[in-house]
Amino acid sequence: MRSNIFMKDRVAIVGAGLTTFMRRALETPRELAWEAAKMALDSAGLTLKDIDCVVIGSAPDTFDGMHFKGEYLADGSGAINKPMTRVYVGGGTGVFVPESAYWHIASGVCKKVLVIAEEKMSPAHPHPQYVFKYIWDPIIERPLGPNLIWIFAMEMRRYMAKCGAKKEDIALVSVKNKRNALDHPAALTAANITVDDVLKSETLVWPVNLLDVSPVTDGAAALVMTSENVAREITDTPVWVDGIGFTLENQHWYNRELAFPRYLNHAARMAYKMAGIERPWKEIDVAEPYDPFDYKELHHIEGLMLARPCEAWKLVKEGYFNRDGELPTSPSGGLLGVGNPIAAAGTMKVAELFWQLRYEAGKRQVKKPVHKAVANAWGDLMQAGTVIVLSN
Amino acid sequence: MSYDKRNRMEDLVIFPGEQEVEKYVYTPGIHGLEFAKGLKEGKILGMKCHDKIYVPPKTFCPDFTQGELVEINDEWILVSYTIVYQDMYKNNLSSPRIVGVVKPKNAETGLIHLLNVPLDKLEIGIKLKPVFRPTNERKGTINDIKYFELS
Amino acid sequence: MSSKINKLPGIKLKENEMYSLIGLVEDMPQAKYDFAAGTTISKFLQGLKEGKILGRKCPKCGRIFVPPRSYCEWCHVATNEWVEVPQTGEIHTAVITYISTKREKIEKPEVVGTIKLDVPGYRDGEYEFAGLFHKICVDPQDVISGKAIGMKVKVKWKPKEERTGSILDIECFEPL
Amino acid sequence: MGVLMSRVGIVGAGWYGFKPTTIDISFQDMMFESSARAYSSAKIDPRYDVDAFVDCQEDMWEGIAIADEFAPEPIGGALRPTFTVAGDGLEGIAHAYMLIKTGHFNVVSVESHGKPSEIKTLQDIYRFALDPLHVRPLDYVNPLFYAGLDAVAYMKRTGAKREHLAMVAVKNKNNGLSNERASFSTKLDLDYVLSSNYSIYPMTNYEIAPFSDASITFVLANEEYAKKLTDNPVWIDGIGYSTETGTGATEWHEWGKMKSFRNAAIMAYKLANLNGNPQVDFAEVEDRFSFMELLALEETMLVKESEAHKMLEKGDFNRDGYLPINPSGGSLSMGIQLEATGLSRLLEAYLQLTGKAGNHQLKNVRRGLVASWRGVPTYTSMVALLSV
Repeated sequence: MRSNIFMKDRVAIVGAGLTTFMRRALETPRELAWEAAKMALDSAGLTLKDIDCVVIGSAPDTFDGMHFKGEYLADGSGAINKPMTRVYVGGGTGVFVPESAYWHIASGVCKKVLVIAEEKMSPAHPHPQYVFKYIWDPIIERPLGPNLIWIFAMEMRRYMAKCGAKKEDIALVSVKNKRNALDHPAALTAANITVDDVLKSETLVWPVNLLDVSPVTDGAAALVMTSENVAREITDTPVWVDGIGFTLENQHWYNRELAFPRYLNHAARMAYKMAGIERPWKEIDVAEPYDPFDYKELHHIEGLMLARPCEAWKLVKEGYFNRDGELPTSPSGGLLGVGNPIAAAGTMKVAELFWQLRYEAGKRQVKKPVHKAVANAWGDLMQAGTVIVLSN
Repeated sequence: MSYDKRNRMEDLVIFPGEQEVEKYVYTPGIHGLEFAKGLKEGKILGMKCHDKIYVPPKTFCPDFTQGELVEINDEWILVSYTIVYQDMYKNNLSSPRIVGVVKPKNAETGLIHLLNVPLDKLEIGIKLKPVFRPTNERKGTINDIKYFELS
Repeated sequence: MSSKINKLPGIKLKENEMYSLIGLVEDMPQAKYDFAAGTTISKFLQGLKEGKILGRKCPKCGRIFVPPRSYCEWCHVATNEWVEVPQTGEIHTAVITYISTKREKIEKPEVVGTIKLDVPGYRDGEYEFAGLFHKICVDPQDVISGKAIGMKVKVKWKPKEERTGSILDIECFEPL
Repeated sequence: MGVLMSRVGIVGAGWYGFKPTTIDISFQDMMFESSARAYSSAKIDPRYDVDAFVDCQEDMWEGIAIADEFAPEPIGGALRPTFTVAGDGLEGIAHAYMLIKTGHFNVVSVESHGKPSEIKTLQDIYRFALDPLHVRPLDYVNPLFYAGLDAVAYMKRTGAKREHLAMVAVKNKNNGLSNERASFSTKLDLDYVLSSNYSIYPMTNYEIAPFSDASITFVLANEEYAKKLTDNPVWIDGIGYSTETGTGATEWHEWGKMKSFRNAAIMAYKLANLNGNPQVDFAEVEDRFSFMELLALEETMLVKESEAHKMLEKGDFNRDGYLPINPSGGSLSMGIQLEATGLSRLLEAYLQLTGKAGNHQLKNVRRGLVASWRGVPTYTSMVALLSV
């Protein structure tokens, strides 16, 4: 990869939309996509006629129970008679969809792109977690009867062992995010809880308790992205995409050190390089690290180089990542507080940064002035790192 | 791999697998719920978008505005048809299925459904009517309509 | 949004409300597969049946991969040599599971984790290593106290007559 | 000026398989085989020279809930910028095209594979793609009925007869006899087709493409690198893809037409600065159902509306005709490789344009068109315009 010195047209986000995050929605998946898309278009002051390309993101087809899920969502995503594509990097998809929209626009092929992320996890019975059995290698791993939470617990245990963090230190992230989510209108699991509540909740796979984990969720999120010229016409406050980064690690996750997310670090370096950021820990004002589990936010803060390896858990204790702290993380409430409709959750994070950078986040607006922001998502078997850097 | 592939069948393992859950539960959606209620009552609902009518109602119009529900009382026209003689594994079906696209005369779109029409009468443009199952057998799904037949 | 909008679209349902919806469709199409293991994994499974753990060596970087691959993911060249590797190693990470695949409570908690095998070809402290993901027969208390992390373990095989050429031919890893 | 104006070229291709079954090799190994051949033909080392890797696959075809996990290792993309497009390989080519056009990426590889022989319940997997509320519950048995509905409406609209559909099968099955990738080619007379039973009216089994296993990899580069890497790059003058409607609203489809082909073609021609018929020397177009070849030719504006069957009758689409169509034998001869099907057509076009098509090489071809559909029950199509 090289920096493109010829690039004249920047890429902007000009609108965002979100459905409520729910345990069970009446809406079909395509209706959820439509609701979010409609809101995003309205917020940008555009209609569907203005859109020339559509990028869809959604995680496993086995949640919604639809083969060809991208094709299924097409009409709800406004893709009728338009170029439509679905990109897919597991849980990392949510942040990856706007990244893909970036190259649709930066290449000059499209001018106005509708970005849709949707997930309906409730159709799968008896429990959506059952679906995760099929993400494992069918020959070497599936016969052991794994549950998705195993792999997270293993990573968390390794992080604890290597970095000296305790369960109660990590639980602080869950407390912070669920509290932040109280101000979010889409939130599913917002609450005022204590570290003790986390430690006393049901132990699923030690060291992971129920309140360490984000919930099963139905929901959708959408963005409208345009080229610089179009953005200048539409709005006075576009949010710019300064850099994108994405990496896929090898599939053999058990052949790797689990304490540090190398997959994310490589993606972050790619995005920072494109954005011209040399010292992310100083230059980034607000971040939305991916937090399906509480330790995962710490892990990702370190991968994004917003804290030194093994130091994020110490900074949480000091309130460094609170909304009024030095470097607010997950001011939205994150996946732990707002909910985790896999792909839609990542796009929700990008939408949150969009609102933060326009000072439109209302009660959720962070205290400090904001100029540069970063969001990331993770996916697959500890493999996919997707990073987007935004500025106002 | 590459240069040392094996060709003795006993050296090669085939490992069975699946990607199933116990079941999927699909909610009918916003307009879908009303459509389902209508079917149970022996009615077919459509959606009016500006001046055009779409069947079945799909909550939003192609231009993303929200449609309005209307009851369809038109006669139905056959838009296209086919006859399925075999399954995908090329086994002959004991009874071939006639599948058609049927739309109300004044609507833009219509339903995909089974037809009960003699083969020699089968032609694009013929007039059809829905045949509902008896009230006590209706569940609010597309199968509440048994098939379409000549009107 | 966001300061302007407080109500977002979306109609929530409770579980019983969902099941009583008119027009609800329940369905499960069959999704069954026959995965071809290919030469490399077939031979690995055959090795397990014989009580051996087989690795495959990259001619370019010298890493020995367990489980074996046909190609080196770091050099993109075909691996060229079968190596029987030691059946000992250390626990990289371990956890205690109280739930099954379907998220039901299980009676007796199990310990699972990843094992870094004593395989040559890797630098000390390298990010990558050869190893397996499996069950571990240690006291759950050792997982909580941290004693288990880094503990030396060896393979505990199933009795020979019960082995079928599967990853389950290894019963678990047990302390050395 | 610089990179944005730079063309995008194909600098290498590799394939493996094209057999009805491949039980000797896992899908990952098959991916490695095809990518190793592609990188070798482009004379590059993927670990150093490729800036991004695109993989095209769908979970339900693979039997793995996040098949993306298995993408990076076999194609050389581990710990590198790699991602999956849940779509046909040609959509992956479109992504690569756009990545290169941003100026940030010099060399991008695209892999797609299909291993339908591993799917025990293919009919059910197809059924799984249908709208669960309004279509899936019906007792139609074979989800390919969608193609029958379009075929009947197409014939009514254009006046094409059943014999014309059979002629497509005869041409393509015979063309395949000189193509090493055409496992399903056969010497075929029109009578054999006309005298066999319908499978899905109005088509017999000769006219419905079977399935085969394959992996195909392409290496794309910007103009500067393409010229450095090879003496005979194939330029992608334009690429387009379009979706007519969602599988949750197939009722909105216009029966007997394929607007997605038309819109994809318009997009591709626009990127190539062309308006209307691109005047190609040959084309590899969709033919998984025989009528689709005629429909695709009309919708991509290569021939006039309702003219395709007349030209076919005159022999215009034969290998020695005025506009050779599917010289490879198409999907009717090579089979459907699930998401790799679009790339199987692109591969043939690439080989023809570089003069490497062997026994079935066409003479003096400088410009070709590829058009492919994602298959039942979707209404998504892709078009690529190539030249040397």
